[in-house]
Amino acid sequence: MYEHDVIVVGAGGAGLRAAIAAKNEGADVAIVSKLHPVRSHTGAAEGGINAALREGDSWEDHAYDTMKGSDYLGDAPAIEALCKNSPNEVIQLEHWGMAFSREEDGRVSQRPFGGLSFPRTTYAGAETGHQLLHTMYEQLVKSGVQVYDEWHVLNLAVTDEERPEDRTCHGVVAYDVQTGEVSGFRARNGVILATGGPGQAFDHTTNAVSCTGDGQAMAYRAGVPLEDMEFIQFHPTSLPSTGVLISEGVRGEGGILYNAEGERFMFERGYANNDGELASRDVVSRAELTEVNEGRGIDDEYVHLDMRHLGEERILDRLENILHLAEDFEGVDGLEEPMPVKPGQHYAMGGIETNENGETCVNGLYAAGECACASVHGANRLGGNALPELIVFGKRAGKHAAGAEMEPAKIETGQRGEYETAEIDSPVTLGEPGSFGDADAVADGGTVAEGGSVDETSIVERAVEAERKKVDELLSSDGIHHSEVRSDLQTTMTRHVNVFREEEGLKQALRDIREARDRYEDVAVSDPSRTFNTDLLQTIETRNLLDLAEAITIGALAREEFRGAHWRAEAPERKDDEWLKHTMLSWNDGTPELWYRPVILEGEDKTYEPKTRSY
Amino acid sequence: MSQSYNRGLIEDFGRWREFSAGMWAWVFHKFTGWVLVGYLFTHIAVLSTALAGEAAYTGTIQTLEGLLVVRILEVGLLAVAVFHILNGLRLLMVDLGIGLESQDKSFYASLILTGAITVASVPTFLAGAF
Amino acid sequence: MAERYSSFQPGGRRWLWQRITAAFLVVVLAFHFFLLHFVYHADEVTFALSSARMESWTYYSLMILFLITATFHGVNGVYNALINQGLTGTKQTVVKWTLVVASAILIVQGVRTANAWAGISIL
Amino acid sequence: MSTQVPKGEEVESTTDEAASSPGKQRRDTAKADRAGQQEKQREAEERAKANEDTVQIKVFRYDPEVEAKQEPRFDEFHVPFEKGMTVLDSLMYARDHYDPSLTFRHSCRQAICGSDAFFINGSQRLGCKTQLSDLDEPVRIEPLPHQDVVKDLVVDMDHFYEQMHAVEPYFDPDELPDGELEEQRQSRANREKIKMSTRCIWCGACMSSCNIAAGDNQYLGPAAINKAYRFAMDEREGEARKQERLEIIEQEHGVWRCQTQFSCTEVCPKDIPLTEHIQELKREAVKSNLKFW
Ligand SMILES: Cc1cc2nc3c(=O)[nH]c(=O)nc-3n(C[C@H](O)[C@H](O)[C@H](O)COP(=O)(O)OP(=O)(O)OC[C@H]3O[C@@H](n4cnc5c(N)ncnc54)[C@H](O)[C@@H]3O)c2cc1C
Ligand code: HEM
Ligand code: SF4
Ligand code: F3S
Ligand code: FES
Repeated sequence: MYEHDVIVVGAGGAGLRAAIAAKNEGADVAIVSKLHPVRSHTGAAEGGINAALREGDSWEDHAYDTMKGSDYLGDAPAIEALCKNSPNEVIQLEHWGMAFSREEDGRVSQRPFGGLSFPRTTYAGAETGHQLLHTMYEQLVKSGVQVYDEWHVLNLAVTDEERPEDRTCHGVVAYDVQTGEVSGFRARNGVILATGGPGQAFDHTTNAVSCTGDGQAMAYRAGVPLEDMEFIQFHPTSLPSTGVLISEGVRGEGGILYNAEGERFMFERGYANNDGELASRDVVSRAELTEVNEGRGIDDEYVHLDMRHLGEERILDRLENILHLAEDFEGVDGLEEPMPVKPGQHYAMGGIETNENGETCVNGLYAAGECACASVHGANRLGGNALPELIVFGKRAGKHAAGAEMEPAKIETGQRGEYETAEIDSPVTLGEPGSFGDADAVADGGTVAEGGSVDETSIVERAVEAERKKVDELLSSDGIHHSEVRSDLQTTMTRHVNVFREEEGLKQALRDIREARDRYEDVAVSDPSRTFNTDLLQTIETRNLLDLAEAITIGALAREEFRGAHWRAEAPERKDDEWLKHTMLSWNDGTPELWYRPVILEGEDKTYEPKTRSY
Repeated sequence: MSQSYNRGLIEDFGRWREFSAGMWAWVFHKFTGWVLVGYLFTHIAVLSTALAGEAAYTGTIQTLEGLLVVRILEVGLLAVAVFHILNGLRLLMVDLGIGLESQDKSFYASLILTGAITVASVPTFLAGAF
Repeated sequence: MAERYSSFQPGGRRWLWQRITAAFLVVVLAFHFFLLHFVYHADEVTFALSSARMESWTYYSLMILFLITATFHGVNGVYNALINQGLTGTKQTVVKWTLVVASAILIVQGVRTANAWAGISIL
Repeated sequence: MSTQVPKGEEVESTTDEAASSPGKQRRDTAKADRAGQQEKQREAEERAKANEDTVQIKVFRYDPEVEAKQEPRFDEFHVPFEKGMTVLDSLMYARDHYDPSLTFRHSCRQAICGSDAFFINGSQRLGCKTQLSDLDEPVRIEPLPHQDVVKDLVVDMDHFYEQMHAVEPYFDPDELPDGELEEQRQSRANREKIKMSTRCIWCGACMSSCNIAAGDNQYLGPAAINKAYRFAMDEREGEARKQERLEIIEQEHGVWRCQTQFSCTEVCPKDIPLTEHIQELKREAVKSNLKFW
């Protein structure tokens, strides 16, 4: 058993920032991550980091833009915390040496981005995430935080009081990928989840293979509610074979989308008569899919993004990177042919419910980054708002966990304060009704001990035992390979819970997920090795994806309106009277329980009035 | 990280065949360098027969130079020296940061030049050996 | 892990000298080859001829310098190559001193030969 | 340095302890499974004969812990080919359809996480960035040379990380601006100068391709030197720090070991001019030393 004050799970932008912050508060911090820190998916971010740095701009404007972008589903205290702290955090990165792009006068460059009223996106070429991740890892090395890399966290060690709000998290259980050892990590002060998004629930995503939402699934099963899971951002231009992102910059420079019939469909089919290709992400994604669904897609799968008319010189000057991406990942020469593109899952707005200090409703359990939902993005994330979220909320969670004096949070977590419960209209039984392994919640990865009656170390030990058993079971049983389950799950998610959602499709998805869950009962790991058993780990990740896919679908089915990234055929309009509330999902002994919490639109000194979202 | 470690198949399989220009240049430079030091030592050894007197020296040299093998070896030595010089110049340029992008071309150029110079000097070297 | 913060920087100096000697050797070696194979032919070498050249002080000093630089360059090159192959610790020290001794012998022997030609009889 | 054999034994002991009873059963299952896989493979091979659109890959296999894999070998897989398919795609296909125990690191699939540098057809490349259509068949995929193999295509990266950490790879300015919201100024030219060096994704391809690094375990290696370059050349750090940085890289096993083989520069998937950076640091070091002469 390892022991530290603060255990940070995950080493992307959020995890690194949290660890550094906790260390600066004097805590003994360790990072446990299934990948070496520099392999985290934060490195893939291209565009930039929003921060109101210059005269003429203000955090209030940034907050306004963010609230509007969120389609009024963001919580004002979280949004204001983000926008107020972002400038300091960005300058902190600069002081840590991050290689930002520069102006003539040597100051950090900023550029305009979709949905922003001021060019406030700081960036480092088209590799902002890479620079951010590496800069922070370097500072982590400097600060001497202990890193357990290639340790896959399997579960949390949480007490099992009746109400999640009374539970406490005492650590995590992790699997050493290189040796197959299962060990406990006790956290004296707190555990911070920073495990990134659940993109792999979809078969076509810009996210990494490692983005399996493990932290969300673990927290969910430990009783922490998942918030607004139905809000998934789909990016309209990703390469069909790999999902690699083709930046919005191509359309910004004048790239044109064509269907199989050679029509410039954004205009000719009337999807966006004013903005055409430059309409917002969700609009373009829906247009592309409509074309494909109506038989005008190329190979029944994608459309063409053509930039040849821009001329070689301009392309080389501004979009050189895109040429490499198309060449390396699709085998297409963007100077000679149009590039194939289709919508791809890109970002999860929802996640583990937290307040603006990163706390969840379980004591000692924090979450930050894409896996968390303090609710800054609401129904739709603006480009360039995820990276500031990592550093702002990563730092806050780290400080809080290390015991720093902080302003109490305004956002409430768990079933406290104002909330309403609801029924789920599902065609099948949801969740894991006492099926996986033993029938009790222990084996199911929920909670482990009678509240308070045992000491903290044995709570962690019990969790370790439970995980050891699970691993052994997976290794020794005989059955099907998880990849079959995973690919079926991904297929159904992309087919039914994509940019277009309609009741019947969502219900079909729930049926398919039920079936996938039932088949998962029979999975086994065929690689018998304890050394670097990726088969085992992916099998475990698939379980997490099942839980999250189900949560996303339940949310999508419940929310009968069109808001931000979520669109419903039955109700293609925003319904503020009914739906200015967060979708919350709690795992109640294996059964998902749906409830709602009102959105907080009251900011520090103003209230954000919902307006039509038009640009 | 690997000297004591034998991966059988991997370490020797297909490695040298895939060497790039810079690697070959390194291999050749190393080889020629070692030949040259070797020669330097023998050379001085041979020359120091002069310490044993005039006749001994002239005798040794003329016997040696009279042998065809020695003449051919001398052509080899020239090739080795020329390559080492030319590639050495290439390396000096590299050290100064000049022409790094065309390092492969300059390597090929040294090879070709070495060949040309060697061939051109064969008559002179072999003169009187037959 | 490589050792850090050595205030002693032999690597750097030897590296630089390897370059300087190389630059010098280009000229002298080319001259040497040219003189002894193209101006005079190999089959014509005699003690007398060598002697005649050595008696010129400039030629004599050039050759001594040639000998010293070539020895340094060659032996240092060999030493480097061995370090590159991972030679460390005692072995490294042994090799280093062996090479130093060999170089010393080489130079001494070379100078004695030159002296013999030049008619100097110190050694 | 290390060899894989003792490591393998270590692992064995944990296994026995943790899972002794299911062990045998497991192995039997694995056997049965393997038969099934062979079936699938045979089918694929037949398909290969009938249909042009498959690619044959030969993958290095080794697992210290599994009896059948203790002796390194190559396995062949026939993978259906699609336009745009990369080496990584073919590996994932082989794993998901034929042999789940096929092990390799990968994550981003877009050449940014640096997990999947392999030795592909005799050269260090990122699996995800290498198009199958650019390679001769059969495509031979091996773990990075000069690093210990953990299992199949997974190598031990610890030594690489150690070397990276040895150059004090973090920004450490002599002084910072007073204002909390005030940034340090950096000229565009200076950012341009360090830009390429900041692109390193820690894939280890360069180190694996360098003969010197293979021979001299203490050699910092091209990636670490490049990291040092990234900071030494950053004008925001100041002169005092730069001197310290030069001292680190000019130790015996620092820059001087580089013999300008250029193979690091050639294999770097991020096109970083590594040799150029190393050479520049050598000159910087000489210059700063000359000051004291
Ligand atoms: C292609 C792309 C481009 C983007 N561009 C931008 C942009 O321009 N601007 C912007 O603001 N945002 C952008 N985003 C979004 C943003 O990059 C991500 O939301 C953000 O990087 C997520 O960071 P994170 O720290 O939460 O998670 P990640 O960086 O994904 O890190 C997750 C970490 O958790 C670890 N982990 C996961 N599971 C486990 C486990 N079970 N046990 C142990 N460790 C675990 C992983 O090892 C990893 O270290 C982009 C996203 C993508 C995919
Ligand atoms: C004539 C001009 C010469 C030039 C321009 C030259 C150039 C060089 C250079 C630049 C190196 C360094 C390579 C490196 O460290 O990367 C080198 C190495 C070497 N040189 Fe020379 N050299 C010359 C003559 C000689 C002579 C006459 C000898 C023999 C005495 C010699 C023997 C060596 C040896 C042994 C090495 C080391 C090779 C290795 O890496 O193993 N060189 N030379
Ligand atoms: S320098 Fe290039 S090859 Fe080396 S680790 Fe970095 S990215 Fe990989
Ligand atoms: S391959 Fe090695 S020798 Fe130098 S130029 Fe690169 S570090
Ligand atoms: S998978 Fe990330 S670099 Fe290839």
